[in-house]
Amino acid sequence: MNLMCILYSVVPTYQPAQKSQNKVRLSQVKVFDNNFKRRNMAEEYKSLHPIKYYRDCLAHDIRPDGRAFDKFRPVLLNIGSIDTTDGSAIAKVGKTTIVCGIKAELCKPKADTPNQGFVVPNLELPPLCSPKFRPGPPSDQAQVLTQLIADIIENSKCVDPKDLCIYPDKLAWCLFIDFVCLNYDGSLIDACIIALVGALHTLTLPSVDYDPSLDNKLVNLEDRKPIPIHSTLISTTFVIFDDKIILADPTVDEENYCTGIVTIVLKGDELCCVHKPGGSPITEDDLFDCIDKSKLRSPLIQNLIKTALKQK
Amino acid sequence: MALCEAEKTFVLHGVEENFRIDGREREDYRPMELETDIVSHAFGSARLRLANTDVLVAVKIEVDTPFPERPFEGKLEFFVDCSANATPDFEGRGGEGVAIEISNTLSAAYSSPNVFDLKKLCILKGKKCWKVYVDILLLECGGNLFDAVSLAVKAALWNTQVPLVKQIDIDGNNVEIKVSEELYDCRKLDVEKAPILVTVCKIGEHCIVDPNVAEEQCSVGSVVVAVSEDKFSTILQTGTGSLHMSTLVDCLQLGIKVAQRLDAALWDTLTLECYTCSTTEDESDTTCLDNPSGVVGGVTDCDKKYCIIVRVDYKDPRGKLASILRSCVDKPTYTNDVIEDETHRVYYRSCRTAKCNGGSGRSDSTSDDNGSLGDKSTIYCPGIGDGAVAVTVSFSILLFAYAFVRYVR
Amino acid sequence: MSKKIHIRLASQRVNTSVAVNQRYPKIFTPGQEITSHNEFMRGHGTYEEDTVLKASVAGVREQVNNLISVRPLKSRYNGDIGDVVVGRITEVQQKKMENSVLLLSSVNLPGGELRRRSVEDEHMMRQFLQEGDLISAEVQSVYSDGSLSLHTRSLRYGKLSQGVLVTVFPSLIKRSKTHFHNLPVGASIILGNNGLIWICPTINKVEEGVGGFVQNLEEVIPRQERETIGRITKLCISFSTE
Amino acid sequence: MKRGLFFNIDKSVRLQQINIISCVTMKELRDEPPICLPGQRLCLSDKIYTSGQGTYERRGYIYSQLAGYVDIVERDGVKVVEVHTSGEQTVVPTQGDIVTAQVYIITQQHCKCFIKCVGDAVLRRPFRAILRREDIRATEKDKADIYKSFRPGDIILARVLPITEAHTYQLSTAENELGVVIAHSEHGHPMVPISWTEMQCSKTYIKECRKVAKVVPENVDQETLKKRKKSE
Amino acid sequence: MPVDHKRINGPEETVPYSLFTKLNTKSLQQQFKEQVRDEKRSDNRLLLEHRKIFIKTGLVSQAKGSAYIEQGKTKVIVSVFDPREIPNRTDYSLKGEIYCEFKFATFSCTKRRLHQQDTEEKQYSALMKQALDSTVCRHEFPNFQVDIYAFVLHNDGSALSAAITAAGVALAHAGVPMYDLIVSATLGIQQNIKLLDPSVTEQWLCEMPVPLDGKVGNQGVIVMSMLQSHEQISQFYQVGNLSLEDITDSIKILENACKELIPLIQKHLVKHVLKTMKNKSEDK
Repeated sequence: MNLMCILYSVVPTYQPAQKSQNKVRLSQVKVFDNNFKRRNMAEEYKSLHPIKYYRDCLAHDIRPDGRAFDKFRPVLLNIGSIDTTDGSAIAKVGKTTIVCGIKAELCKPKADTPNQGFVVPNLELPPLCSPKFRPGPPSDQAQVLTQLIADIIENSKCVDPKDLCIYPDKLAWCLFIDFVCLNYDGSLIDACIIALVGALHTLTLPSVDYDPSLDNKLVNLEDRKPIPIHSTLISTTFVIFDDKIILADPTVDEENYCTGIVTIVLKGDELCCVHKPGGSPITEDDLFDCIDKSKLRSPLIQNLIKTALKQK
Repeated sequence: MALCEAEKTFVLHGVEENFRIDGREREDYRPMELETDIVSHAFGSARLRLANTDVLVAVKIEVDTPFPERPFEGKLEFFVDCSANATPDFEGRGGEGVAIEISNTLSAAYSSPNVFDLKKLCILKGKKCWKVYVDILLLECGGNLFDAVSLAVKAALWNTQVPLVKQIDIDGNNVEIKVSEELYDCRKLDVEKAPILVTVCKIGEHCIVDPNVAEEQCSVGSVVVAVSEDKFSTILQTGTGSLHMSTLVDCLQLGIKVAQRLDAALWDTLTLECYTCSTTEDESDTTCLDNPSGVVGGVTDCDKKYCIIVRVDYKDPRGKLASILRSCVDKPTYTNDVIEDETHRVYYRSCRTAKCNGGSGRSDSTSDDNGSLGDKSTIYCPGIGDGAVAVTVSFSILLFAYAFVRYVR
Repeated sequence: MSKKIHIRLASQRVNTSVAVNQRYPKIFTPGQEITSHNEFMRGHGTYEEDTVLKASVAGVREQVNNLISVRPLKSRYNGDIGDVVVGRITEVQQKKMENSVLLLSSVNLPGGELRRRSVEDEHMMRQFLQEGDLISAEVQSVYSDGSLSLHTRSLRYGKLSQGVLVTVFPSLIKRSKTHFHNLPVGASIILGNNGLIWICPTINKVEEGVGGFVQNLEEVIPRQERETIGRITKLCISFSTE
Repeated sequence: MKRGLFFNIDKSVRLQQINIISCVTMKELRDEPPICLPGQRLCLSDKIYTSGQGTYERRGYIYSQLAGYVDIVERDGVKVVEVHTSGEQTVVPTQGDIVTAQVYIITQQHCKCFIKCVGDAVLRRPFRAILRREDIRATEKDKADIYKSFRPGDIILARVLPITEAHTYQLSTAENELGVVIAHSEHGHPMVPISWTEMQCSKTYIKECRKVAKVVPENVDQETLKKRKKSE
Repeated sequence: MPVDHKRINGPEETVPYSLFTKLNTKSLQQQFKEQVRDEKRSDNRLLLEHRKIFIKTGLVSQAKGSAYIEQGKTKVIVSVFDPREIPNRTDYSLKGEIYCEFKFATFSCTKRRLHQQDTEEKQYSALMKQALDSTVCRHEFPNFQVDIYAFVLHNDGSALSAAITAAGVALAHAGVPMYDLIVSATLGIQQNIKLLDPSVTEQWLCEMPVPLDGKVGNQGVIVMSMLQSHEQISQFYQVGNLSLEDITDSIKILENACKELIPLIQKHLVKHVLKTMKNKSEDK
């Protein structure tokens, strides 16, 4: 299956209303400084005074990429295109691209949880995806996000480690869920969670005949079964700009210049996780407003996942 | 060290002239010096000096489990350590790139089973195998690292003694191995086909081999070839330049030709030519005693360390030959000795140079001449031995000596 | 013959000593007693312990009247005013060019201002000299930390053109009246006091080739001269390591 | 620099049959600029055509370095063949370029800046640069004072001096058209220039000292600046 | 091995399940025969036929230039960034540097790979650098380095070639001055059978001697990168056991393969240029 053909030629299943005339020409942004009337002035202005540039834009009730404050970017999902994995998906939220690949290996369960397998998620932010990352060990951001995803998976119980046990105390599956960011343009968690759900739905594991007396394992590659998935997670990110304006589904620049960030993860209709790592405070009303907005978005994403699965 | 444009031009014109700055022709190597078996606690070792390039290789062997996907094979691993003493560039992590490049190239060169058969290192399928660690220490860099390292590695592997396995105990999943305790109960690794690396360096329009540091800087690009017998086991382009297709083929041709010469030279040095024959008093043919070079098939390329003579004479009649044996061994019973019993006198003679066991055996003339071993002061004048250059040396000395003041008067 | 590759065993090494006579001077090692007479004065390379004069470096004893000093066999180059040095540029800076006199121990001796005339000159510096270029120069002054200030004001000094550089121990070069020699065998040699020896084709006096900052890259040096240069290079190496 | 240009390419290339893909004429250029790709042979290099920006010369021909379009500029009777990228160009500041920089640290002797734009090209990654006290003004250099010329946060136009050290660029504002273009007063309000040494806050009307750039009329841009420098 | 505290680690010892499948009793010869039968390969290609290539630029909007390549099932993404200061370097260098990093995704191969670069990936990075060093006009950005990152999402053979080709396109997309376009191709050799652009199984089978018709002979894999209009080879890497004739033949085959790839790359880049020019004129 040609992965990018799907990513690019098929009309995305979920596309928020957005017309091209909505797009702000950079040159329309009003610039106060007379000295700056050169060809690339808007771009230069953006590079020199990014925060002011944003304020000027937002004062006109529009975001630099032409979206209204509460509009989401189009989401694309492609599943099962990497056949060296046991389950894989590629999710795009606007330009943010996340590849999720799941590889299953066999291992011995931990002594204190003999009937549980392992789920090992890791998010990789390679230097490829953005100029702000350097080669070497994972950045702080990657570590924080990895832990957040691990917590979300564990708390939501979308995969039950008990389902991954083959023979108590002897043999279990270990799912290595690796996320790789290919393009970092904000709302990373949203894209990760969509990719995760997509990949989990395509995940199949071969059946294993285990003989505990001899410690013999025999894997039947032909007999592959999906694992039970207990819930569908949807995550939505908002940023708070200048302590008052709330922007949905931020781009990387909006994330950089904002004063606070909130990520809301829903499990169906239930609230699963709210992640707000410091920054400017958010009022209760605003928070509920955000949750409502994510609730509205949730069925659309679920639909997208279903359509993607059907297409496969 | 960066060269200036003028120096580069000088080197370049020299290559075009087929008279390099140290007097060599394009296909000439600088003389080398090899020492084997110099690290006592290693299983095999070698040290090679090529002008100012100095490489020490030690081989260590351990018992290991084979890779699950290759149950029949042992393991071979190369590790290169770039000492900061070798060149100031290696300070800190400066040598890392070079180290990885050399070790990767060696692994690739030794990867084909036609070149080095890892199956011979297997002890028990899927359970036990030998793991050979080849540790390469760069002591000094004087150009042409790849070639020097590959020669030293081959010599060290040739020198390596793999202990013999006496007994294998299998108990369920546990396997225990007993290694022969006898120190000299070993086998050698089969390294006859082990690859030799040759760096062919392109300077201007010509290709040269064995570049020194200055020449390496002038090169637009070079090709490292690993040659085993008449086949390439690895080819790697290095340097920052690109090569035309025909140049690449030229380089390969030159590389394979030189590599075969180099391999032959190394083999000549490693192996020891000894007379091998024997005769007893009952035999009428005394060629072995009087003229060992006359014996048909009486000279062997030994891969042992010593040529020996064991001569047994009667005490009565005094000096009458009972038997004589010319041969080669790794460890002579007596290096140089005369042992007497009631009836016989036995002469043991051993030596380490080619065809040195040709004497009568009575005198000590075959003794090992390694008195200069401890003297490390000899240096190489690159290209010395090339007739054209050496002839007029004495003439220039006179003109020139006044320029120096030697404290050692 | 030349196509043959020579690999020899270390055990077959022969010592080729060119020394004409075998008379060696007495070499003192650090800590060795030189004299116990206390009428002598303590010079460089010596120290006094229990009224006994001992050597602090490995070298030969030198005596001037009552002053005893030990001259080390090998030592770092210590510059003196008026020394001729050959050096390689390691760094070009705005106001000065660092001239590292590369010793075997690879110690960088930052040299001082070579010249400074105008602001334009500063900016053009890189066009005269680049990293890696070889120059010959004279030591102008020595700073207290031992670093040298060089100058190239004479036409004899300047950027070096085609030739070969040989590095020997600085102590092997004797200070003499002239360090520039045109050898009758058809080559020129500059004996830098810092142990760097430059060997090049005969310099034509009329041209004043070395002076200034021009290099002739087009000129092809004929085989004959190359051979001569090759021989001298080897001689230098063999003399220095004997 | 030119000499070492092809040092890394093997010289023994056999001359191929001459095959000039787009022997461009001025006429063609006006309608639709021809597109070219890296390594594409553009035309012969001779007295009429010389290699310009985005191209290189090799064995008597001019080749393109970039994927973009060909532009021929006539300068002093010589037609300079240039290639411009269609997208953003990858540039690093070189000697003589006019750059836009932001001041971030000032000391007695120099101020440190980030170069944000080179000519018209906006950089994604800023480069570090340094502006020394003696390079602020063209005349009376000794009277210049960093504190009276720049403040952190100011946006300045400056010219790149010859590069002498590996990691930092040296800038100069010793021209009338160079100096502060955007500045904010201590209270954070934008300021407007009132003379070549002073700016005034648009809200509080407090005057502050700056080395102000002479306002260039809108239609005079980089090109003229460059030309002027050349004629000097 | 030290524990990686910056990632979430699974249990200490895990094994891929593929080791416990029903024993693969097929001999190498049989496996090879399955791949190549009557001059046809398992995916119906001819021996010297390249797989279909799909290229897309601009996928990584955060990077200066980027290219995504699909060569059969092999999927590689490459991004190029603006020149930046060379870390840990203080001396002046006339030429800029190229920094290449080649990485396989942990899930890109049959066997799971680690997050850290292993020796193979380091070797491939070095080969990529070798290929691109002579392609980029490095004198245009002295004292700076251009970062090039290649990431393999799915490895189905010839990943290094795909990465080098993609890197060439990404560099052109980034507007980095180059002497020429660069393309790369891989050739697998098993005795007298030469396989262009091998899949991962074919590549694996060419890396060891397979007895065919009862004899063992030459085998190897060659990766070659070319600058087309100057007919220069900028990178050449071979492993295995091959004679000089094999290699000269292979060079010719690879040269032709590279020549066939060039129009494809050119077409794509021209399209890209036209598109951006159109966008630009609209903006004005």
